[in-house]
Amino acid sequence: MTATKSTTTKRAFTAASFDQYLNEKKLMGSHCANCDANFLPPRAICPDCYDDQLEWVELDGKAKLAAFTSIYIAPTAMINEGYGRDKPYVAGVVELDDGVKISAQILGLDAANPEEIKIGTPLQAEFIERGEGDEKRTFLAFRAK
Amino acid sequence: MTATKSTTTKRAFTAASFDQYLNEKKLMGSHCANCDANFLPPRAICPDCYDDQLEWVELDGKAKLAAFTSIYIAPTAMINEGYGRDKPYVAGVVELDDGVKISAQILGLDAANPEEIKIGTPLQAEFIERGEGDEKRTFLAFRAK
Amino acid sequence: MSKKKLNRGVAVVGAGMSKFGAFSDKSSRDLFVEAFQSMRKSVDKEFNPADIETIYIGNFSSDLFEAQSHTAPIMADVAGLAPRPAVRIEDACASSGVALRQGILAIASGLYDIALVGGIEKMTNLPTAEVTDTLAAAADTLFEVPAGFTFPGFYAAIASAYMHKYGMQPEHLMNVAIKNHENGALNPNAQFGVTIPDWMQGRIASAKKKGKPVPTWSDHWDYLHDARANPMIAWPLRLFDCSPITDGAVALLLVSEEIANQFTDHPIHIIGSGQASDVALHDRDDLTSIAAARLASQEAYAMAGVTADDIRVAEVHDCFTIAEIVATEDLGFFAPGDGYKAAEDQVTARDGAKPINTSGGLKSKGHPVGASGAGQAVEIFKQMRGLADERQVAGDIPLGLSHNVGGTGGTCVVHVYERRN
Amino acid sequence: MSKKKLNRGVAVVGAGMSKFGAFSDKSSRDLFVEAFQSMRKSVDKEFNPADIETIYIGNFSSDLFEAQSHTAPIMADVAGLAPRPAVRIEDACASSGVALRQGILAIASGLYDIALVGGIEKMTNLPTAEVTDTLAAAADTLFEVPAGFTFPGFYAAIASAYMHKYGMQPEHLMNVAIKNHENGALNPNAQFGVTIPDWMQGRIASAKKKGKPVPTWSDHWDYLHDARANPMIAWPLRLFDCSPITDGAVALLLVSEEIANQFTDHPIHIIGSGQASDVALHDRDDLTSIAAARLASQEAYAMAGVTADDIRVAEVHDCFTIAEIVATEDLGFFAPGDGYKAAEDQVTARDGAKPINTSGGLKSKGHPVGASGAGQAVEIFKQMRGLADERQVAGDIPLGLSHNVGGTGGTCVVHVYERRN
Ligand SMILES: [Zn+2]
Ligand SMILES: [Zn+2]
Repeated sequence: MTATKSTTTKRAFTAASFDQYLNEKKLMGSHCANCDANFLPPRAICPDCYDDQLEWVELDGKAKLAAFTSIYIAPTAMINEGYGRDKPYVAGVVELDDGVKISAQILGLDAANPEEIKIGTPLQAEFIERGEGDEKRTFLAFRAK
Repeated sequence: MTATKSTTTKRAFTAASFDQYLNEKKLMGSHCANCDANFLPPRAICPDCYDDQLEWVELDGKAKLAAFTSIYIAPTAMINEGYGRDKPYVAGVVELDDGVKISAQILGLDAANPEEIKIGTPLQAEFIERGEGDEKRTFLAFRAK
Repeated sequence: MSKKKLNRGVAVVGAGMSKFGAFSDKSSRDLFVEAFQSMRKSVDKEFNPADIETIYIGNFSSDLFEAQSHTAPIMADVAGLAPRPAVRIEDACASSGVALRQGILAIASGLYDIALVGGIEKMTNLPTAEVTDTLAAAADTLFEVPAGFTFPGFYAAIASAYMHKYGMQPEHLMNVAIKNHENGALNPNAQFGVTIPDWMQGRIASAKKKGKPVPTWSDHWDYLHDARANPMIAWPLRLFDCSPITDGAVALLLVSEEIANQFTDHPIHIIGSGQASDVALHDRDDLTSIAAARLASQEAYAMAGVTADDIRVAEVHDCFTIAEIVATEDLGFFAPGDGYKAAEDQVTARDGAKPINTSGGLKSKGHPVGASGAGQAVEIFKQMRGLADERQVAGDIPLGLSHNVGGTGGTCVVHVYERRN
Repeated sequence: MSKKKLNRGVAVVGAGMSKFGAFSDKSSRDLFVEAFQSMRKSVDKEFNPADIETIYIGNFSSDLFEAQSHTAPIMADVAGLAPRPAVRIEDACASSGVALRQGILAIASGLYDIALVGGIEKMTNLPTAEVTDTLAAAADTLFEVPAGFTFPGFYAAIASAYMHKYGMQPEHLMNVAIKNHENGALNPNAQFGVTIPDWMQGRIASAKKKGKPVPTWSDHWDYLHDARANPMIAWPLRLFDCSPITDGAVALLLVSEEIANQFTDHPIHIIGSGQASDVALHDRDDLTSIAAARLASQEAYAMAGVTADDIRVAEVHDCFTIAEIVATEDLGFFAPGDGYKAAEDQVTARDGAKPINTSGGLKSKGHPVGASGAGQAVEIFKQMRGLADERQVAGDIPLGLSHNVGGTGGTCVVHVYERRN
């Protein structure tokens, strides 16, 4: 377990807090001390013991690819980023060394040759900034090492 | 009963047919011969005898005001028509002489002085065109006589 | 109407809610977690959430408000309740009143003993114009919306017909708003928990502080007549005739009657449930009454074996002031045309003969549309157990009622609650 | 798992559907009228719609597709059924499978004897990109959608995990599409009721007719490998691995077991019903299986007292080809990792040992998402009564099953049907 527990100010276990941490280039999950379990996205309630006295935990972002696809028909948000039929991208389910999984865009792989992509590929979390001004937002991605 | 039964081609009893008739400046309802009842908007199934062999019937648009309001906080579609806080408009429930009721914008009344508007005011159907080109569409309205 | 009966009795043994308000940093799932934890605290005896067997979530349109559908399993997930079945119920503003009813039917079916009923709505992400458009989606998009009708507009039209028939004046509507804010001021979960006189004083104080011209309202009636303080929305409805745009969530714990005492010594039994639908507003015979409310309450009374007069407290659907007046008639509390007089005569005040909306109602407590029906049950649960603190109605409350309307009465659902010990 | 039982038995005595397809001139209410009339015609004996007591409508998102919420009372209205209670159920693509289950619970509760269950979706108003966005609303908008996942993308990721674990190749998926189009070609209500070889021949004929270069596909496998004829959507899923965008509606008539013979001598009894939810895809232990489907089917089998081997025909949720393969394993028809081999070996063909999706499935029949689950029941009803015409499975069919998934398995609902005479 490479995760580091946060002992500072406690933010609410919400998507907004998670995004705020992403803006600070931190990948944060939550941790149930009762069950010694991590949760990503952060949960407010432990689904095993129903305790709500969880703690924030910073994850080091080391991971491997658990499942993936190369997307050719993109949603509007990704079309706006320049993706689509002529520029597919990889989206994947990522398994972190900390024992949690998350969905993310996967960088550093050849999206046009998905049959060459291997499940189990080592990955590292990366923070992508998209949008301008008030619309600026940090997205979690992972890059093949 | 001033309604005229249509004996020509039978259109489906749908909102699209109703709108198509509006484009032709016709206010069309449906009629159940079993129950001698008219329906506006047109129904495909009679709610009294469950017959579906209804007929189109043209209504002459003579009506009176059954209920109304003067709207100051408008939906986007009406804001786009120039309505809003500084230019309220009247929307109403209208009772036709043919025994049916419908919702419609009411013209020819002083929307800024709704307390002067009388329920029972005689009205006549009117067809308003809005939008340009492919977006052009005919709306049903009623005007105070 | 046949006196329909359920195959098993059902009781509410827990009821909680998030604070209602505008919370830019919270999604509906965050609010639901708050409501769920609040519900857990409300259960008197030991309760393990893992014992919950099925989940019903009332929600009007997270689709349009949050671009999120399939909300029920998400709520199950954040409460740690997957893989239990999770069903979203949508009946506009009656969504969670209907969800409550489905939870009751699920237990009565014999399949489940313990059901979680939730309600959620997260409305304040959108600008007001888009909220107006979204609420209009609860009306008939093909035949009502093109007429220019808004949601306040429909109820305003009902008010016009009611005024015409019974001689009510727009001023009479203000009695409802004043009363509900008086109640809501005593509800710590209310979005606008302040009386209208205090609201007015706040504006005067604020003007003084900022060195602006100090308004010269003689009293709160004068304030409510001021078109700048209380602007027209859809005549005769002004701002203070309308419930606000609200974020909020609610959670109720329902169990079969036989096991209720495992959770509490004071279960609130649901002895009557009724629901009805209706056609578009323009297609109705009577525009001064909500037929679905009359039918739903008749069904609920018949199942419960009680009459309107037996009800001691009621939460009714006051999305607009006129809606409360009409509701109190449709429920049989007052004769048609007498509802506005009852409001004027304080009969519906907290210390009146028929206290209505002691929670502050949708008007003051807030109206997160998909959560409002379940929210009514929270207030009834508290009042009937004597836990409503400062706003507690005096005396014993053996019977309560909730009345939840979707759209302009396209749906109405009524529940009758009984306390036996 | 405890063997849960309903307090009363329930049977399907009528089942109808609109044609599935793309109908620019029809709203969801027009399609529902068609389905309702089709259901009425399917009832063998006399049936007065006025006897219907309650209504459940499955619908994913008329909110986003048609700017119309509060759809249940509107459907009640157009069928002439107001003021009966009308409830909309939303569980993404499982909406009407879950609506069916709620109809069953409503009858089992003792409150009703006759329930109408409907499903509607009107999807083709929107451009494809907006449909893609709307379907993504069934996933987790906060944590899955920002990753760039689309709805095909999720199932593609499942396929990648499955291929990795079991050695399946993308070509294996094509067996599912080929079979389902063979079945759908015999279903007059199917949106794309044409076999893939015929589809290919149609394109060749069209090219010849227009004087364009004539494609040189050697056979339909060659056609499916052509990136221009069968473009990649989300690797390894191509166009022909995906169900289409569809408008359609369905209506089912459910009654309590005791009165079923008033409507028909051949009621189809629903003897098992199971439903489960799940967390977001990334949060699951096993990405090669839908846990909610395993749980829902186990619950349904236990209630019915049958096993997977007893099922003679099944409609399973083939929103994507990989979904059908995984479903046939989750339902216990084949061992994990054997589903793709069963498809390859024609075991799931109409004349195979375990006919799957004789209707054409969502792939060929079409996938109006909120109507699809109820649509499965229509096919089972027809097959079990011997009314499936050219696509009728040979021999006696005492037991059937439907399997309806919402999202990527956030919801799954399974029903087991029995014919007794
Ligand atoms: Zn724990
Ligand atoms: Zn008739």
